[in-house]
Amino acid sequence: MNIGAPRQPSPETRVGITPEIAERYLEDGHRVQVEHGAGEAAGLPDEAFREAGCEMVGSAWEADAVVTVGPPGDAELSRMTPGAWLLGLLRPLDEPHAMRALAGAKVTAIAFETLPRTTRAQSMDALSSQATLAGYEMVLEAASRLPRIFPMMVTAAGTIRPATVVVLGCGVAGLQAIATARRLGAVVRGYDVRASAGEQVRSLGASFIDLDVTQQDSSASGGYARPLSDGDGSRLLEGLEPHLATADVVITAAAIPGRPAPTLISAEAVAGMRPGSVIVDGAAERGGNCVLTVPDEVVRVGGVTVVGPTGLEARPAADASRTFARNAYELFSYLDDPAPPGADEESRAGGSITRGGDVVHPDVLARLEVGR
Amino acid sequence: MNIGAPRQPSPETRVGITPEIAERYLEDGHRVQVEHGAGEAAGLPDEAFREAGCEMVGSAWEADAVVTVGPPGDAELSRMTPGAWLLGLLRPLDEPHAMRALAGAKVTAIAFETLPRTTRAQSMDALSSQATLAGYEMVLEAASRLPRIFPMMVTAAGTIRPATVVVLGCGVAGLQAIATARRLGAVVRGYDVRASAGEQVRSLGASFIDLDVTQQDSSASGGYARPLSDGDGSRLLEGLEPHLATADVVITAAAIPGRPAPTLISAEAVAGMRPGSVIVDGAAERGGNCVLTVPDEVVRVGGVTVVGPTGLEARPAADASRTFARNAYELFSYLDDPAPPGADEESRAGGSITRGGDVVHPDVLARLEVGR
Amino acid sequence: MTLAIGITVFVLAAFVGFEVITKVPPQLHTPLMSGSNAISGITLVGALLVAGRGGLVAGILGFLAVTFATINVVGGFLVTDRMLEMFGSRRRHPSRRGKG
Amino acid sequence: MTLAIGITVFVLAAFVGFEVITKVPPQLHTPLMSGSNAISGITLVGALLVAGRGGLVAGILGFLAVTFATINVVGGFLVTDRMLEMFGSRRRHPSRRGKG
Amino acid sequence: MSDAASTLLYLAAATLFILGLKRLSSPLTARSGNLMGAVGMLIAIVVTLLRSGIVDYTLIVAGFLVGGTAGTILARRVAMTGIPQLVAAFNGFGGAASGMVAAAEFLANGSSTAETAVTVTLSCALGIATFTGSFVAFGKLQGLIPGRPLLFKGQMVFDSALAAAVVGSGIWMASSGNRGALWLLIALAALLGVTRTLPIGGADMPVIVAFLNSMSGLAAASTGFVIGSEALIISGALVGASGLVLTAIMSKAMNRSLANVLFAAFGGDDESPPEGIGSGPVRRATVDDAAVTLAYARSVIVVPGYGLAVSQAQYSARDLTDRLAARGVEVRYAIHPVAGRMPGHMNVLLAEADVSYEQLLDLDEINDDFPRTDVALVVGANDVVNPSARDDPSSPIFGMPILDVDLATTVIVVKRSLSPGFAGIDNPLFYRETTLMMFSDAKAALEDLARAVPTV
Amino acid sequence: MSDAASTLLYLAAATLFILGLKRLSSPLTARSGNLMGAVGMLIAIVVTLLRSGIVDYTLIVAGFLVGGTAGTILARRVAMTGIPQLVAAFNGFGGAASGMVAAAEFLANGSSTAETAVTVTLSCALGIATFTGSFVAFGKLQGLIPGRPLLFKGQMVFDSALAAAVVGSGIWMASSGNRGALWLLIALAALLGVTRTLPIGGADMPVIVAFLNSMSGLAAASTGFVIGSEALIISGALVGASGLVLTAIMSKAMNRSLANVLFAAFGGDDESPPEGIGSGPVRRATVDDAAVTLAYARSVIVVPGYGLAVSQAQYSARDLTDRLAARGVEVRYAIHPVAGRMPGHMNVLLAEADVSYEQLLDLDEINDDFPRTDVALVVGANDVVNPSARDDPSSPIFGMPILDVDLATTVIVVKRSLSPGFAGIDNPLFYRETTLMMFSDAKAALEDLARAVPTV
Ligand SMILES: NC(=O)c1ccc[n+]([C@@H]2O[C@H](COP(=O)([O-])OP(=O)(O)OC[C@H]3O[C@@H](n4cnc5c(N)ncnc54)[C@H](OP(=O)(O)O)[C@@H]3O)[C@@H](O)[C@H]2O)c1
Ligand SMILES: NC(=O)c1ccc[n+]([C@@H]2O[C@H](COP(=O)([O-])OP(=O)(O)OC[C@H]3O[C@@H](n4cnc5c(N)ncnc54)[C@H](OP(=O)(O)O)[C@@H]3O)[C@@H](O)[C@H]2O)c1
Ligand SMILES: NC(=O)c1ccc[n+]([C@@H]2O[C@H](COP(=O)([O-])OP(=O)(O)OC[C@H]3O[C@@H](n4cnc5c(N)ncnc54)[C@H](O)[C@@H]3O)[C@@H](O)[C@H]2O)c1
Ligand SMILES: NC(=O)c1ccc[n+]([C@@H]2O[C@H](COP(=O)([O-])OP(=O)(O)OC[C@H]3O[C@@H](n4cnc5c(N)ncnc54)[C@H](O)[C@@H]3O)[C@@H](O)[C@H]2O)c1
Repeated sequence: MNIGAPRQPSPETRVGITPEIAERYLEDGHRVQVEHGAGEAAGLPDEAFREAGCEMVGSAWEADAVVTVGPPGDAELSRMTPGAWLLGLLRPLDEPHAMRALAGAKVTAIAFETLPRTTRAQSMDALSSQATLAGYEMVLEAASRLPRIFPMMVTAAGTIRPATVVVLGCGVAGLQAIATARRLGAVVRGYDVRASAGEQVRSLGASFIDLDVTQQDSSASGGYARPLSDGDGSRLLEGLEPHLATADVVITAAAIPGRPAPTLISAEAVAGMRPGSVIVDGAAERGGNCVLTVPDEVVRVGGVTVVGPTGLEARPAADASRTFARNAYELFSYLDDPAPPGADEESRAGGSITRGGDVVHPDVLARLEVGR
Repeated sequence: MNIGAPRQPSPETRVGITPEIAERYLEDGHRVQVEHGAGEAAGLPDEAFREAGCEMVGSAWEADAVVTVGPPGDAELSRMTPGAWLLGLLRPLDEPHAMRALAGAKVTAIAFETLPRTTRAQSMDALSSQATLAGYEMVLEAASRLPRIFPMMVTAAGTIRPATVVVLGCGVAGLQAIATARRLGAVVRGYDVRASAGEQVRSLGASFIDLDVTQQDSSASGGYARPLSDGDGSRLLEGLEPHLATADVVITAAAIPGRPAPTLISAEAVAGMRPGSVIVDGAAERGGNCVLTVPDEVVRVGGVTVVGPTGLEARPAADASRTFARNAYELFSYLDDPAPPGADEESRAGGSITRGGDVVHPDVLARLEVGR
Repeated sequence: MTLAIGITVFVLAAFVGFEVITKVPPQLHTPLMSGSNAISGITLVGALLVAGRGGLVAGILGFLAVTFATINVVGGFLVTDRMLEMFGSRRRHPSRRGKG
Repeated sequence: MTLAIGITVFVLAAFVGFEVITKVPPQLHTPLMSGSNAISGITLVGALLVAGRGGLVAGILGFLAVTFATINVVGGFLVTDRMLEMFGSRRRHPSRRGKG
Repeated sequence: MSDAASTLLYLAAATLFILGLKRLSSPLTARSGNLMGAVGMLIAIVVTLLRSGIVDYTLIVAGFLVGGTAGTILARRVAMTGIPQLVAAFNGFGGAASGMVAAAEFLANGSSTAETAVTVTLSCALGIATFTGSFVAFGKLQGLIPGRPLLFKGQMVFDSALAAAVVGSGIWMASSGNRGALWLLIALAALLGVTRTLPIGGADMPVIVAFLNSMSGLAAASTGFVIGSEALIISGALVGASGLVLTAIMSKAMNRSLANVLFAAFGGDDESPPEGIGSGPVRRATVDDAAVTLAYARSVIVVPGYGLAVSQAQYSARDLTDRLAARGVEVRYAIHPVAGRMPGHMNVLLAEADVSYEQLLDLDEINDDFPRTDVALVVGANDVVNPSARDDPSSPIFGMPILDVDLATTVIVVKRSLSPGFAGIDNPLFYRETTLMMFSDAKAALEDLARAVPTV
Repeated sequence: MSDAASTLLYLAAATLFILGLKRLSSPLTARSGNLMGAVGMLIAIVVTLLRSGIVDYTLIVAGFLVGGTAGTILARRVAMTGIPQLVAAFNGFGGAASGMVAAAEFLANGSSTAETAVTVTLSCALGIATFTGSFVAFGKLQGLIPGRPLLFKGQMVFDSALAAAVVGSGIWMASSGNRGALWLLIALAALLGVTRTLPIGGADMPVIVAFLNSMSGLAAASTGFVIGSEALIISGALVGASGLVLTAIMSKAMNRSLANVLFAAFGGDDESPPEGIGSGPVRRATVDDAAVTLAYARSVIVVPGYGLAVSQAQYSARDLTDRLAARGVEVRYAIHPVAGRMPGHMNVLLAEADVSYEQLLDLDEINDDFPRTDVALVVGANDVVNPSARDDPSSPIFGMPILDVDLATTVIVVKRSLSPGFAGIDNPLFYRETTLMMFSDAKAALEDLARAVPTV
């Protein structure tokens, strides 16, 4: 097959294929077409691709299989070949109507967002690989903004107490944030609504905030959290307040797939926080875990700084591209294999959003119904 | 005495007295006057000072002793009472002519920069306390700019190798940078020209770059390095090149008091570095350790990013103010005590720049001679 | 030798027996058992002394005793040695193996 | 008791002596030395048997032997006990001390 | 040879036995210890032959020839796996010999004194019971008799009665000097040896053989009293006592008390792992077993998993591997891409404990090395070492790459139970022949191992 | 009482001695061990008194009264610091008694056989040399004789000649039965005891007393041969052997060999710390000393310094403190503001080893606690614990705040030598009475301590 990696429009810095991964495609007998400058923002010059054996092209959207990072715009879509595969973070649940457009272009779109997160599918799990990087970057963001340092230091100029970091939502990103903050020497506390999160947080040497708002992990929800009842929601907001009041940094990364992010920090809670403290809201793109968050803006309320940076995972563009490209390669190989090991219908179907001109993913269809 | 803490002009974020330290002055029987909004940038609201017992005033320059961070402008200086003490980072060796102005105003100026760095004087050593913070911030700066992450990670999307960080100049700031980079999981190598630096670098678990350009520590130079001969200088540049070529991050913090920073990275060395790698030059204010550095600007050469941020130590404004204020308090108490323990003439005289209308510090005088 | 002295000797020897073995790595459990079993073949000394004494029955018993005790002694020491030989050869080549 | 048996007994007892002490924490070095010194006062048994035998000189020797050995035995056990008493009391109150 | 000389030479032999036993308990000196024992035995035999009192050399030579040949052949021919039962058999012969010597002495001289009567009874009872008991153990180990505990209702009562009868016949023999009593005694003791051994399970046989070895030592000592030989008294007492110590050590290594081993079948106490979904029997390892296995390995690969994180055992892991490395063992860590609960979980922990990056290898780098590795130490990992992902197409995790720890010579798995991991499925690795399970919290286990490794 | 009964009762006494010695080597059982020894002794004495063969009860009662009273008073009255010399004196009395019993037996019976001649010679020589040697040791410990090695030129030759003369007079006595020979023998032995003890330094006296104790045991055993008493043979051999083991243990604890202790003064080997500017004598601690001191403390404060960083001993430090905490010791870390070579140096390291922040206290928080602390463990710190900064206005670091470790009950300092720290000045802390110096690399020392702590 002919596999294409288009150049992503700014501010996206990642690229769907790296030279290293291109070699794998080539070994498997495919051709790889990369748009000029596609890897530039990730520190991957055209020569590197050329050396690996890729064709450098003006547009890569015409390929049989296109590996993109974000969803294509209308112009790009129009260039695609009907029947071609489109692999990427296509935001199928957030922008279901755009999926209609993909179906219209008769491309077979497969979105990473809707792949089942089974043990078997982990190597294709771009959500995890990117969330990991986002978790790390959230801590750097917080550390740069905090008018204090993270570690404890006993010095001749007095003892500097370690910063206290509270992480809300301990999924993949949250756990990595915990690990990174602890590395920098902060005292870290974590909270998540899932029952198994406590053990996971403690397994990183951090302490867990035990509130009685807890959900048993159910395989029905695929390991994800479910929305809370209103009662639980407000109990949670209240229960967290004292912990936020003693924090220097709050990092949030709570999400429920296909829904707006749960609210965990009220305006009152922010008012109760220490002057100088910082909130980094990792859920800004999906509405934010803090009510005051404005995506990509710095909000100052009292002495508290609230930031909601988006595209955090794209900051370490080289590592992000490397892991994303690897996930895409694994997904492609799986789809390309007539009988992949351990395949079941669920896994094979999970990621497919459109096929043969129709939107086929039930969740996307359900959203389109509602929206109508 | 009446002790004043003026508000510092932007971009300075620090303040010379914190509420915590104000209490100590008050306990010792002094009065403390703080300018409105002096602590704002450091997250210290006026109320906090008021609670501690300070007087909030429109101008604090009239006090008997003024604790400033940076040197005063002419307007401020004109407000000062003749005979009053002025304590701060006054840059006496970098701006000797400004010292003349201080002498003209008949203030008794004591600069942290020229205090002897004896074991006994460590609690007044603001250079150390601020350099520590700068070292930490340099790593955050580098980590945010690097298109990679620092730690090693074995994940389902491939193995991410740890970043390699090279630290040049392992004084107070450099050592702290080493410690911080190691905490974040990087592989760290350090180099310094002083012979005792090797053991110190290794005592932080990092490895030392052994080049045969070494100076025996001599008490004559007060534990500081001396300028290198031209021959040694170019041997050093060459010896470092291969280490820079394999680095993802280079952090420099080499300095020689009262002189321009030594050059450690040539343009060729930068050209030989990996695309995507980052140089954080901590000596930008004094000319930079890298020839390409432009203070406070981001220079991109090939794939390499060179930054020379100034005022790094002021970023964690709260901790910087806290430690600076403590240093200033210790210095003040020492000067205020007719017979401080362990005092000798050297220590008492070391910091004094001007007294009774004259510039008295020999090094400053020497520079003024040269400049004339 | 009086009975009392015999008991004295017995008690002292038992003390030695209790103290002499303290910490044995598991891989030596069987060899140690086998070796000490061979030592308990000391009864051969007794068998040598009684062999041929008394009547026919005692005679047969004596012969059997010598035979059995000899099996115990000879077989015991030999088999112990065989076990330990393997172990020794293992320790004698502690050279690291390359990766290839 | 023949000499040979005596030697047998001696050797076995010596073995026991060698094995019975293995690892002694330093704070017990002195008590252990003192306690075993008291045991070496067993020579008192010999002194009891010879006291009063032979002539005047032997008699005096015997008396002195009883006296000396008794000092060794009585004093030895008592002073050992005194040392160990202190030690015991230390261990009996391992309660933590408050900060105040 | 004078009596004094022979006594001293016997003492020399006994001294060699003592030193030999001491050396036998350390791996480095064991072989020389065995040799010392053999030399001691040679001295004892030669001294005896040179002494006055030997009656019939022909008989002796014949016995030597038959016994020596049989012993040599058996010892040479036996397969390594057959050694435990052979030791049991040898021990049985020794016990029988002691009993027979005492019996022959009794037949030749009668029981002149109460003393002899008691000692003859003891020798015969202990010797013959050892004989039959050892052969039952032999049968069980050889598979001739079923390994499971064999017992009948009321056996406890029956055995007690039998023991009483043995004592009774001894008293009868002593009081009457009746030879019939001797034969009765022997028969009863033989029966008792059988009934006391049958109820003990096959897995416990090594402990029982050690115990019977101690008994045969005591039989020899007792025979020493019968024929007035210090050599027998000393050596017998030595073996009797050291054998008991060894028995205790061995049953402790199985986490059992000796009483528990001897009477377990009656009490119904049995060995099941802590709760879990386990689908088969496992081989359990004690700390000492695992420590020896690790300490004497050439190469060890540590495979950490989520359990290591849960118990925060990273520091203990490093401590253990440092100590192994200090012994010259090549130690590396194999990091599976999805070990733990977040990407890079193991890296964070091991970096915290400052395990050097050179020691950390990912799946691709290390997987080919397992077949050439002596020990894979799996600490709190489960799914990432589950061979069904590789071998069983019906498994829900089929197709996931795994670390092939099962190809290592020995696998030691540290976890608290047989519970499954994240994927919720059973792990066939745990039931393999070459896998040793160490049920324990990871941190506690690694600390114990770190303590034990320098001492083995 | 029959001979058999008395033999068995003596055996019981010996058994109590054995068990007593065993218990004496563990802190928890030591006191009961001593009691068992005393009971054994009582049995032996009563049995002897009840036996036939006692000649003169009056003499015995008189001896009991005098000896018992003296022993009781001495044992009760002695100050704790005087115990070592008292033990030496007691031991001397025991040795003398053995020698005298043998002499009396010789005087009463003559040396009937070669055996008795040999044993009498041994008893007298060992017993009397022990007597005089012990009293020299007593004198040195009590300060009556200078503690330093006292010796004259050619003493080695003189001593050898003396020893030969002792043997010679023994042979003379044996061959002639001459009483004069006995007195000569005694005189020579007495002299030998003195000349062999004087050259040994005061610090080594405890080892010498232990050695003399072993000698007096052998004297008792030898006397046992003279008068044909198994009780003496067993107990004497027991004390002789265990005393030797104890002597070896004690000299090892001083990092010396026994030979080194006995002959050091001749060889000129002496104990100086590794190179450094040391201005006085220090008290050195072995691993065991330090481990016991830590393990039995209630509260320990660890003071890390640059040396800990240099040897990267942070993990070992945490390991040690974990084990101490596991024993119930309260452990904290005191961080001096300028410990190490950069601000926060110790924090970085201890955080790396995950020492919890609660355990880390800064100077202001902890300095008042030192007077209430049992042990301050100073690891590679120097300037920050230098009392001259507080006490000596002429010191270049006078006025710098320090951690007042010198106020703790005991200070253990781990460093490689007496070299100074960053400030380049000597540290009076090292030469204090309550300071134990452990000269070693920090990491090695802490690892050794962590290994030793659980075993004491
Ligand atoms: N890495 C990721 O990003 C990620 C994210 C989500 C899920 N996962 C999944 O997590 C799994 C990871 O595999 P894994 O082998 O690391 O872990 P695992 O399969 O979950 O097994 C962990 C084992 O550790 C044992 N354990 C728990 N606590 C312990 C303790 N204190 N001491 C000793 N053992 C303890 C448990 O057994 P006992 O209870 O018997 O002790 C358990 O079987 C994979 O299935 C992976 O797909 C990974
Ligand atoms: N913290 C800061 O910011 C800073 C910066 C610059 C200077 N300083 C100065 O540094 C000093 C710090 O005091 P400190 O007590 O931490 O250190 P120190 O006074 O420098 O003493 C360190 C001691 O550690 C011992 N040592 C070195 N390597 C060792 C090893 N491998 N194992 C065991 N011991 C080892 C050395 O003695 P041996 O050689 O005998 O082993 C040395 O005496 C102060 O004088 C301070 O003023 C501090
Ligand atoms: N099967 C696999 O191999 C695999 C792979 C990746 C992730 N996972 C698991 O999937 C789960 C979710 O991962 P994710 O990070 O992608 O999830 P996510 O991004 O959807 O959500 C992030 C976190 O927010 C939490 N959250 C939701 N509502 C909350 C509330 N009201 N308060 C507090 N926290 C709330 C969730 O519990 C989740 O932990 C995790 O358990 C993760 O371990 C499994
Ligand atoms: N006495 C004290 O208590 C005390 C307090 C603080 C600092 N110090 C010591 O003072 C020294 C200097 O500290 P600083 O950080 O303020 O120094 P600095 O800022 O003047 O210089 C920073 C570092 O640059 C190094 N350097 C200079 N020229 C170089 C070259 N050509 N190549 C490589 N490196 C070069 C210096 O050696 C120094 O380590 C350090 O040794 C420090 O430990 C002592």
